[in-house]
Amino acid sequence: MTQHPGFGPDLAEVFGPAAQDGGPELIQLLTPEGERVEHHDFRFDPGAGVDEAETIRGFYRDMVLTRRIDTEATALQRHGELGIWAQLLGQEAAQVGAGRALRPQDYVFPTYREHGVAWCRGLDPLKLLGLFRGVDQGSWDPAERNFGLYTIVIGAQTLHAVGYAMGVQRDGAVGTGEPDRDTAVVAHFGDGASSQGDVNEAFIFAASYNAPVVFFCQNNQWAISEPIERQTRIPLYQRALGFGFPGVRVDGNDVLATYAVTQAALQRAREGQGPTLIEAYTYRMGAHTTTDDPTRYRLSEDVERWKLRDPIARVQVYLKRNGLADEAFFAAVAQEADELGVHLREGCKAMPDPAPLSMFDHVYSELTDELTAQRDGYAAYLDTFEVSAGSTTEGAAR
Amino acid sequence: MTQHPGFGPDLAEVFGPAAQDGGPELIQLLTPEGERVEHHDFRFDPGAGVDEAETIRGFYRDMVLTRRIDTEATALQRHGELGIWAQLLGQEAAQVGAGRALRPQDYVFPTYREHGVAWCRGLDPLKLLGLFRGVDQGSWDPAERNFGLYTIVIGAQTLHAVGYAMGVQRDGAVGTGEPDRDTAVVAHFGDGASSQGDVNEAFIFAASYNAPVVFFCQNNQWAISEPIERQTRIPLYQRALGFGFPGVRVDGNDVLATYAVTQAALQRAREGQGPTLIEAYTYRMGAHTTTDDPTRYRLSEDVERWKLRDPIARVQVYLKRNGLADEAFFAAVAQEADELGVHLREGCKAMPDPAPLSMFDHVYSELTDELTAQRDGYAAYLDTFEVSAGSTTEGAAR
Amino acid sequence: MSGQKVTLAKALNMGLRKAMEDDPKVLVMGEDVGKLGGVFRITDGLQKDFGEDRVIDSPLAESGIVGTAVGMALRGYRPVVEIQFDGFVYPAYDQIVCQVAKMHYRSQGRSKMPMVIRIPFGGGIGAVEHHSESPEAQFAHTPGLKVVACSNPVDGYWMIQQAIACDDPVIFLEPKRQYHADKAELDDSEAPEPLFASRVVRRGADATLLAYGPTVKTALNAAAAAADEGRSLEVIDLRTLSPLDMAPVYESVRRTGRAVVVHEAHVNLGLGAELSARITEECFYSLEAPVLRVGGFDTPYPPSRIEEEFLPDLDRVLDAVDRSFGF
Amino acid sequence: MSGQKVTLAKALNMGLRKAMEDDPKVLVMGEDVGKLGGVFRITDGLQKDFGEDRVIDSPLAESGIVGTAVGMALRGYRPVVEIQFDGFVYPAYDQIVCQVAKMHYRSQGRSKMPMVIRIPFGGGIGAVEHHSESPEAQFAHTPGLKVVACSNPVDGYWMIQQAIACDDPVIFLEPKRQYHADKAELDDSEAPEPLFASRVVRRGADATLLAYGPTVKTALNAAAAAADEGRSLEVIDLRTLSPLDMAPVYESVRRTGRAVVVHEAHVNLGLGAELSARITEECFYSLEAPVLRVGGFDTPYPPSRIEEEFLPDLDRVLDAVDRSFGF
Ligand SMILES: Cc1ncc(C[n+]2csc(CCOP(=O)(O)OP(=O)(O)O)c2C)c(N)n1
Ligand SMILES: Cc1ncc(C[n+]2csc(CCOP(=O)(O)OP(=O)(O)O)c2C)c(N)n1
Ligand SMILES: [Mg+2]
Ligand SMILES: [Mg+2]
Repeated sequence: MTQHPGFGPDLAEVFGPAAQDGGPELIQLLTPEGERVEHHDFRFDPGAGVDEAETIRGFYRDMVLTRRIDTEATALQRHGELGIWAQLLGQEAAQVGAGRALRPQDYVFPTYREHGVAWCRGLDPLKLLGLFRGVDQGSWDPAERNFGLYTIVIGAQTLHAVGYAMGVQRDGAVGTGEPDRDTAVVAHFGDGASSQGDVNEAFIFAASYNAPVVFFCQNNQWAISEPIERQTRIPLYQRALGFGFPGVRVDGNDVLATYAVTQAALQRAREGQGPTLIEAYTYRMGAHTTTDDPTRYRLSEDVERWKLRDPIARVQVYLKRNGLADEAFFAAVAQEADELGVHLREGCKAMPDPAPLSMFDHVYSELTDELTAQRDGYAAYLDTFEVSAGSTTEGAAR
Repeated sequence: MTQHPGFGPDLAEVFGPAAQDGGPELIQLLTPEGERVEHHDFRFDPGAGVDEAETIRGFYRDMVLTRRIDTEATALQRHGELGIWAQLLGQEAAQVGAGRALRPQDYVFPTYREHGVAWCRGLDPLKLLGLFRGVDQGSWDPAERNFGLYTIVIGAQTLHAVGYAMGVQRDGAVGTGEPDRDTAVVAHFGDGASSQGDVNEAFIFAASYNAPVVFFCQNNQWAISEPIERQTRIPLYQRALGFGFPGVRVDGNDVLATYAVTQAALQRAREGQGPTLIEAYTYRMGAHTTTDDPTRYRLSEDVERWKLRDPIARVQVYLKRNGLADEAFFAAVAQEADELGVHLREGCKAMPDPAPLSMFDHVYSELTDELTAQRDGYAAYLDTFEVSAGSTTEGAAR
Repeated sequence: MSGQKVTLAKALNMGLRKAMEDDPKVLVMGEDVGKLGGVFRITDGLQKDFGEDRVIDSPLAESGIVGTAVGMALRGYRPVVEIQFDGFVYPAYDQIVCQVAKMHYRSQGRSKMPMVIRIPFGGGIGAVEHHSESPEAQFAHTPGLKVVACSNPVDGYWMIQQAIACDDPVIFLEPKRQYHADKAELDDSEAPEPLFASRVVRRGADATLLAYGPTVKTALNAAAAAADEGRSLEVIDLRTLSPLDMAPVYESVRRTGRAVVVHEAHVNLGLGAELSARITEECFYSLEAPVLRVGGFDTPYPPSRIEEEFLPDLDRVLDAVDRSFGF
Repeated sequence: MSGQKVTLAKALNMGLRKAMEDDPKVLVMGEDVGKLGGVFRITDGLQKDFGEDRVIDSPLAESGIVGTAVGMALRGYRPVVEIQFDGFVYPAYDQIVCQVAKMHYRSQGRSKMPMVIRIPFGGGIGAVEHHSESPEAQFAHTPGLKVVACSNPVDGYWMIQQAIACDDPVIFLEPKRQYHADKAELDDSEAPEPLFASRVVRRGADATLLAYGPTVKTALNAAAAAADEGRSLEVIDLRTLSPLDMAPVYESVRRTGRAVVVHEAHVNLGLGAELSARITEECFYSLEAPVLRVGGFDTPYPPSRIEEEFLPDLDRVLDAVDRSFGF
C-alpha cells in the first residue's frame, strides 16, 4: 500500500484502540491502588480553607450512597416496582467528581443515567424513580436545583445546554469575576451519543458563540451492545480539537481527577474562555439497563479487569491507609446507605399512580377547549363504569 | 483572566481567522501570479505518458467553458428563462481540479453548485438548467456518468456518499490494485454545510467503516450572508482531525494543486486507506444565487482582493508566459465558449414545460390505484375546460 | 403608525420589532436573519437596532437552532426562530416534536417553552424543490405544539406578537407568496382578535369554504366568482390549525350544509381530513354532501413550471363546490 | 418450516433471514442489530450467519443510518434499516421525507429507493417516554413513502419479505407489544396475500371496525365481546396505510352503514381522519352515523402507569360502537 505524504500519519494507528487503559493522556490523581499521584497540569484543590480529607470523605460518602441508589433501584426493578432502571455501577466517581465541582448557580443537563450528579445536586433520589416506575416523566423542578430533567432522546440535551449557556452570556453572567454570579453549564452525554448530529452541532454552536459550557462525556465504553470503536477510531476527547476547543481525557474512575478537571473546565467556562470537552474514561459495569443482557456481546474478562479499577474501593484504600477515616466513619456511611435504601424502597412502593385524567394536564400552559372536551368526554365515559359496574362488558372491572 | 494549564493553547488564537490568505497550511502549486511552485508533499502529475502542458491547457479550457456555463445561466435567469441560478464564479479551479482527478468508476455526490464538476463528468450542461428553470428536479441519469443529482437540502448528500462508498466496499471494489476497479466516492459540500449534523455524522460513519470517500468542501467563505467564522473558529480542514482522518487545505483557486491533492486523496480511498477531508479554500465571487444581494453583507474590497487570485487568469498567464499555448488556442477556446453559449441559450428556451399529468409519474415505481384515481380525476377535470372553454369562470382561460 | 399601508412582509417585520421593544427577553435566531435580514427580509433592520445578542445569525444547522432555542427558553428567554424555508424544517423535526412539544408536559408545567418557530410556507413563487412545502399537518398532529397561519398583513402584525406572548410553543406559518402580494392598513389602536380563533371573512349561505394561509385569497376569489353566478359562499380563515377553533365552522356548516376545505398540503392526511372528520361527526344531520377537499395532490411537490397545476386554484375550488351541489 | 408455531418476533426474524438468503443485496443496518440481535431480538443470529458486512451495527445516529442506507440503495443494495424505537425515528425524519421519499420522483424513476425502515411502534409495554409512539400518520402524509403495519406472525413473515422485495421505500411498522403476545403457524407452501391489500379478518353485519397493527387484536376482542351481546361487527385489518386499500372498506361500510376506526396514534390528524373523510365521500348515502374514531388522546404519550387509559381498549371501542348506534 502506497503511503501518501501530505495527509499526515494514520491517526487511527497513532491513537488506535490499543490503549485499553486510557493511554498516556489519561489524567489521574488517585491510582486504582489508592495512591495519590501528581499531574503536571491538574491538581486536586477542594478550595481555600476547606479540609482536604473531609472533602475526600465526602466524595466517598457520595459515591457509596450513589451506588446504593443504584442497587436499590435495580432491586426495585427486579421486584416489579420499576419498569426499567438505567444502572450507573462503575460510574460513581465520574458523576460525583463532576457533580461536586459545580457551584449552585451552574446548570446541569443530564442524560438518563446521572443519578450521582442528581445526588450531588441535592435531589431526593426518590424523585429519580418516578420516570422509571412510570408514574411521571421527571418529577423535580429543574429550576430548583439547576438540574434539568432526564433526557432520553440521545444527545438532544447537549443543544439545550449550549442554548442555556448562550442565555447565561446574554444575562452577563460570564467573566464578571464574581464567584456567585459567573455561571457554567454542563452537558452530560455518553460515548454513543457522540455520534449524534445534535451533539456535533452542539460543539459547533458552543465554539461559534464561545458558550460557557462543559461537555462531559462519560465514555463507559459501550452504547448498549456497541463498543466505543464503532463510534470513533481515535480517543473521543480529541473530537473537540476538530471544533477548535480543548478536549481532555480524565480517569473517570478517579473522583479526585474528575473533580479537578471538571472544576478547571467549569472555571474556564465561567471566565468566558468557552467550551471544553471532558472525556471521563470509565466503564459500564452493569447492563445497559435492567432489560439488557450484556453477556450476549461482551466478555466477562473485561468486566473483571475493570473491577480492579473500582472507583469507590480506591478512595476507601486511600482513606484507610492514610488514616484519614476510621471504622466509625465507614460504619456511619454504611448505616446511612441502609437508611437511604429503606427510604427508597418504602418511598417507591408508596408512589401513587397518576390519576387517569392527569394525562390531560400541562399539554399546554392552559387547557385548550379541544382538550377540555376530550377530557370531559373521557371523564363522562369513565363515570359510566362507576354507575353501571358489571352491566355491559368485562371492561367494567376496570 | 487565569490561564488554565492542561487544556492546551487557545486553538482559536493559534489558528484564528487572521489567516485571510489561507495561512501557511495552504497547498499551492501555481501562484496567483502564474508561477509554478513546489510543495513538499504534493506535486502535479497528470499521469504516465500524458503531456503536462496539454493537460493544463485542458484545465484552462474546462474552466473557461465552466465559467461560460455560469455566465450564460446567470443571463438566462435575468431574462426570465431560469427561476434562479446558483453561481460558481470564482470556484472554477476547485471544481475542475476535483472533477478531472476522477476516474470513470468514481462516483460524485454534488450540491447545487457543482456545474464545473458536472462539466468534467461529461454531462451536457443544458441538463443542469432544468432544475433551475423549473421543468424538472434533475434531468440526468446519475448512473450514466456516476454523477448524482443536485441536492438542495444542505449536507444530506454527504451521508449518501458514505453509504455509496460502503456499498463499494461490499462490492470488493477497494484496494484490489486494479486501476479500473478500485472506486472512490466524492461528497461535495460547502463551508456552511459543515455545521449540519448530517455532515458530521457522515464523518463519523466514514471513519467508523473506513469508507472510500473524499469529503470535498469548497470553503467559499460564505453561507449566503454568513461568513465562515460563524461556522468554525479554526480552519475547516482541521475538523477532520477530531474524527480521526486527515484533512488538508488546498488553494481552491489553483487548479493544479486542487487536482494533485484530490487525486492523492482519491487514491488513498481507492486503496482502502479511508476518508479524507479536503478544504478547497476559495471565494464566492458572485451572489449566493441570482436572488441574493451580497452588498447587504460584505465589502466590495474583499471581492476586489479575491479578484487578484482569479483561478483562470493565473493559468492563462502561466500558459502564455511559458509559451505553452498560442493565441490560436485561446481563440479556439473562446470560440468554443461562444458556441456553448448558443447551445445553452437556444436549448434552454426550447425546453418544454412538463405535461401537467407528468406530476403523477414516478411517485412510486408503479402508479398506485390511489394516484391513478387522482390523476384520472384531474385529467377529466382538465378536459372539462377543453369542451366548455369560456363557459363558467375566468379559469377557463387556463 | 395608524393608517400605514404595508405588505405582509413589512407587517411581520413591524410585529417582530414591536415584540422586541416590548420585551427584552425576545430573541430572534436563524440563518441569515442578521445583516441580511433573512432571505425574505422579515427581520430586516432588527440586528442593527437590537444588536447581535438579540438577533442571532446561527450556524447552518436547523436542529442546532431549535435545540439551542430550547435552552434559551429554559433560561427565561423567548426565542423566535426563523426556518429559512418550509422544506428545511425537517432537520429540526426531532427537536420540535420530541423536545419543544413535550417539555411543558413532561415537566408537569414547570418548564415553559415560549418559542415561536416561523416558517415561510407553501408554493407559488416558482422556487426549486424543498422551497414550497406545506408541513402543517405534521405539526398539528403533535400534541404540545400550537400551529397558526396568517393570511394577511393585519393578522401578520398581530398574530406574530400574540404568538411571541404565548407561553406555549407556536409553529407560525407565513404564506410566502403573500409576503408582497397585497397591502393593508395597520391600526395600532384597535385591539386584535385572539390568536387561537378562526374568522368568517366572507358571509355566505350556500356552502362554506375553509382555508388558511395562502389559500384564503384563493377561497375569497372563488367566492367572488361564485357570487357572479349567483352562488353565495361563506369563507372562513381558520387562522389557528392547532388547536382548531371549530365553533364558527360548525355554526357555518350547519347553516350552509356544505363544506369544502382548501389547502396546499397534500390532501391525504392533510388538515382537510381532520376537518372533514370533525364536521361530519358534529354536523351529520346538517350535511347535504360530504365535506370535500381541494389540496395539493399526493405527489411530491412538482417542478415549479407545473406547480400551478398542483396547487388548488379558484377553478378547482369551484369545481369542488359544484361537486358538493351534485350530491 | 411448515407447521411451526412462532411469535411475531420470530416470524419477522425468519422473514428477514429468508430475504437475506434469497437476495445477497439485502443488508440489515441499525443500532445493536449485530451481536445483540436488536433490543427486541428481531435480527437475532443474522450477523452470525451473514457476517458483519451484511448485518451492520451502526454508529448511534439515525440520520446517519438512513442517509447511508440511501447511498447503499443507490449502489444497488436493498437496505433494511432498524429504528430501535418509534420515538427515535425523528432524527432521521429529514432523510426519510426529503431524500428517501423523493429520490425516485425527482430522478424521474432513474434512481430506485428499495429501502425498508422497520419501526417497532405503539405502546402497551410499560416503557418510558419516546418508546411508545405511533408516527404512522406523518409518514402516510408523505408521498413517495409506502407505509404498512403487520398485526400477526403470518403477516409479519410474509410482509417483511414483500416489503424488502418492493422497489419503493416502505415504512414497516411492527406492533412491539405483539412481538411475543401470540403464536401462529407459518406455512411456506401457501402463497401470501399481496402486501398492499387490506383484509377482512372477521365478518360482521352491523358495523365495521377498522384497525391495524396493535389494535387489530383490540378490535377482534371487541367484536367477540359485541357478539356476546348480539351485535355483529366486521373487522378489517388495514395492513397497508399508504397507499390505503379502500375497496374492501367501502364494500364493508356500504353494507354495515357504520364505521369505527381504532388506532393508538393521536386522534387529531391520525389515520382515522383520512379514513373518515374518504368513507364519508364515498359512502355518503350509506352511512347511518358519522365515522367515529377511537385513538390515543391528543396529549403526549403519558407515563406508562396510565398508558392503558390513553390507549384505545375494548371498552372504548364498544363505547364508540354504541355511540354510532346512538345516531
Ligand atoms: C435518538 C435515540 N436513538 C436511540 C436510542 C436508544 N438508546 C438508548 S441508550 C442508547 C445507547 C447510548 O449509549 P451512550 O451514549 O454511550 O450512553 P450510555 O447508555 O452508555 O450511558 C441507545 C442506542 C435513544 N434513546 N435515542
Ligand atoms: C437544510 C437546509 N437549510 C437551509 C438551506 C438554505 N440554504 C441554501 S444554500 C445555503 C448556504 C449554504 O452555504 P454553503 O454550505 O457554504 O454552500 P455555498 O452555497 O456557499 O456553496 C442555505 C442556508 C438549505 N438549502 N438546506
Ligand atoms: Mg456509553
Ligand atoms: Mg459557502
